[in-house]
Amino acid sequence: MISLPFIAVIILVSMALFAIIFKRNLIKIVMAVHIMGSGVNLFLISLGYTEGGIAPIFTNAPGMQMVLPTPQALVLTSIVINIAVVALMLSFAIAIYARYGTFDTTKVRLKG
Amino acid sequence: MKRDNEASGIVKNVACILAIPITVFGLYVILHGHLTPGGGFVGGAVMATLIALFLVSFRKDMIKGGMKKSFSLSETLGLLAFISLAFLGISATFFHNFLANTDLFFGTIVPFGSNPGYLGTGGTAPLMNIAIGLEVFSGLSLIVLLMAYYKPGGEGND
Amino acid sequence: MLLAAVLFVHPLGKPPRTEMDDYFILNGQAQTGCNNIVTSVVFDYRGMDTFGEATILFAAVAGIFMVLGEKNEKGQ
Amino acid sequence: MMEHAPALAIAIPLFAAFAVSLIGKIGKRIRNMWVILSLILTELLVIYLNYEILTNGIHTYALGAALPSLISPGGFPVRIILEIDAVNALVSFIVISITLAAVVYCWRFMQAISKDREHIDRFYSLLLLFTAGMIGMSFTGDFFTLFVFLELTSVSSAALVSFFRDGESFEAAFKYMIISAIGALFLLLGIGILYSQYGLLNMAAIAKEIMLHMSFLDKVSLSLIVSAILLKIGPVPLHMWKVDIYQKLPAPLVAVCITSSLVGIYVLSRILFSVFFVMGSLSGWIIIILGVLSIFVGVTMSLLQKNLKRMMAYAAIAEIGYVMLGIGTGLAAASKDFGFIALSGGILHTLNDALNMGLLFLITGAIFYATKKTDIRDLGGLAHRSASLSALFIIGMLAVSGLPPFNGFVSKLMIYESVFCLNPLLAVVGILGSILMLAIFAKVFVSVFLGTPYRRKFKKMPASMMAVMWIIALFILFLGMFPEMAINNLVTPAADALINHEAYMGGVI
Repeated sequence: MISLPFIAVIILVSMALFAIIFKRNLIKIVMAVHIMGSGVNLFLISLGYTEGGIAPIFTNAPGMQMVLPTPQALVLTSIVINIAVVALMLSFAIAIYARYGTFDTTKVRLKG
Repeated sequence: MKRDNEASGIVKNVACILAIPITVFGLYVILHGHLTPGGGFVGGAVMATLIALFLVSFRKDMIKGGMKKSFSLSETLGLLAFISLAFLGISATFFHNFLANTDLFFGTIVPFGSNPGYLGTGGTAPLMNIAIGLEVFSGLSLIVLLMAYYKPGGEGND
Repeated sequence: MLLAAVLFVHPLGKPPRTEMDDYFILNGQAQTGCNNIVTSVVFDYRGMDTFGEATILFAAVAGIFMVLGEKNEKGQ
Repeated sequence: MMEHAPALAIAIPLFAAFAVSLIGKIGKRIRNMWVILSLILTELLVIYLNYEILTNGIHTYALGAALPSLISPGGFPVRIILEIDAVNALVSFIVISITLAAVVYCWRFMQAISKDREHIDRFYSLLLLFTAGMIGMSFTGDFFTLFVFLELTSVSSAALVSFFRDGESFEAAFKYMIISAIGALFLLLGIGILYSQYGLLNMAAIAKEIMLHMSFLDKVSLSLIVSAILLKIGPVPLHMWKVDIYQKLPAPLVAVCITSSLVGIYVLSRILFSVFFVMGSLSGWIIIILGVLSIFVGVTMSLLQKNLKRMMAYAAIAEIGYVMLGIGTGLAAASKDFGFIALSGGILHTLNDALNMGLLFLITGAIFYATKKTDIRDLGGLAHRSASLSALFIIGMLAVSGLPPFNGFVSKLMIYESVFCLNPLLAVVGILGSILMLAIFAKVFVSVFLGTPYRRKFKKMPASMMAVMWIIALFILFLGMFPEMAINNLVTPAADALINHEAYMGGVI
């Protein structure tokens, strides 16, 4: 059975890439970056899953197989990095909106 | 008494009532970071929702500049606490967990395997959790505050 | 097209090489004293990542201050 | 105490960055002193590291282990390991010295820009975070920490771009942020694929695994990671955002931003040489083509520019093209001897290029400080007002276009020699590029410095800014006059540190 989460990852990341390239509204681009971030995080998490494992916490844990801890640590960090990036880009978008009064990238003079 | 975009009385009261469970839950998640799932980040984010809630309900009288000063101060304090914890471990290496398993402040020995989880076991981990929780809490609330009170200023000084 | 390769990574439940993670699970508790192995990895084994990430949050907040902060020219 | 040097070199700028906003409340002078003090301390640490590397080889440091050298308890590296050999010692030395020069330069430069104390507080803390990110990026031996520090550099540089708070700088910062965010996410995807294969995150340990058998998935993750880092360095097809960034950043910061591209090139060569052990194959040629493209486009585009900073930006892209050309040939022809010369030429050129472009951007900053204008048309005849500025510009101009008495010549010559053996056409493009570069700067020199004396407001340059520029100019002259000193005890060990793959892995396992 092709593992389902990986298909979800492909859909998420390709959708986000499409939105970043073709969409004109600034806010949509910021949302697309966020979606891509969560897609990549989903990929990282689904790497660490072992069949029927439980969370690697020993506080009165039943003695079963444990899921891998390292991807969870990586994802915890990369989620907060995504928050920081998206918050910064949103504030840029707000400032651009205040300056130009529009979110549309064509009117905002994005010089090459 | 009620201006147009002012939240109604009910929202304000509910916000006040909700404040207590949010902070208690946030603190719980931060303090028990090394026992139960969640840690500094999650707890800090939970408590930041409190600020967002207050922002929505008490819109106008939140504009005191002091709020931002105190938060930016607490943010740097949280980070300084975190880096000093890392520095303290310098005896061995930069990030060494010097408190673990040494029966000091947080260091009781942990028996292997599943155990009911004693609070004072994590070594530097609980202290780092608290520092990170403080930093994330004040950082996120600062972001929300800044975005809420942005008055587009004049032309930048080029 | 690169993304398609993600499919061939490995079947969901059976990661091929897990020595590092087994190391964490086996003596995570002994070395760091935390029951929650994920926290021990985040704070003790890979502390620099969390440290770097806390500074990223600090940098983002400082950046937003620069972008959205109001201009007080009195320079107190 | 000194064996903690690598970790301290990252921790001190970070610690200083957090404390800047507190100390700023006390007073401006103390805050500036604090920033400069912390950078000098880091510089000493990095110099000590360079010295130690030259004496006793690779220095590894496990973060958080009981003792610094306890690297792989279970037979494989578990913690984050900082691995420093000749190459990243040299790169971090360039980063720190250019940042120190920029900060000393900024002392007076900032007072002219904006009075808002808090705004400048944040400027300094972000600058310190930017430096710490770059040093961290060059020191780590671990993929995920590389991702974290890469992200830190892009977040702090995007925030710094929006220093001037006018519409265009937000735009440039927004574009820059999108590109670095996408690049970092691709890097994360590549790391995920590698982790799924080997369950390890440490570069050297993965290198050992890949040595045995290079599977299809490794090629996929290689392409993902290389494309992510190329996005960050910005050769020609991807260089749009760089030009806007250089135009919008305050002048001294552009010199620091150039070093961030150089660190990116170091990371690229580290991955290609030491981790994926890709010798003499397709990837070498990709870098060469990108390098040649960026030389050609960079030089031609900068001929057309009117704005002083945009012109310098295109020249900077051309310079980075040279470095990529050198390292690309080093990669493509690693087995043959001239591959080694090309590689050391490329590395020496990173040093020279950082100095030359740094000097030239500081000069544009000085012009901006004096006249508040960056457009060439309405500048003119500055030579009358400040002879030293024009003398500095001449030195910078000759050094960048690689004329004999200056350091540019040495590294470009090495690159030409070796590239010529590989494929004569490339060398021709290289030489053509540097001739055109001379033409650009001559045009700038005539229009900006000569001509009718400049009458409008011309604020006298403070001594500190001039002193910094003169120090860099002397350093360029020194490197030009006695290149062997720099070459045989800085560059050649760096080049062979990249080449011999086993030494890098030996450090860990």
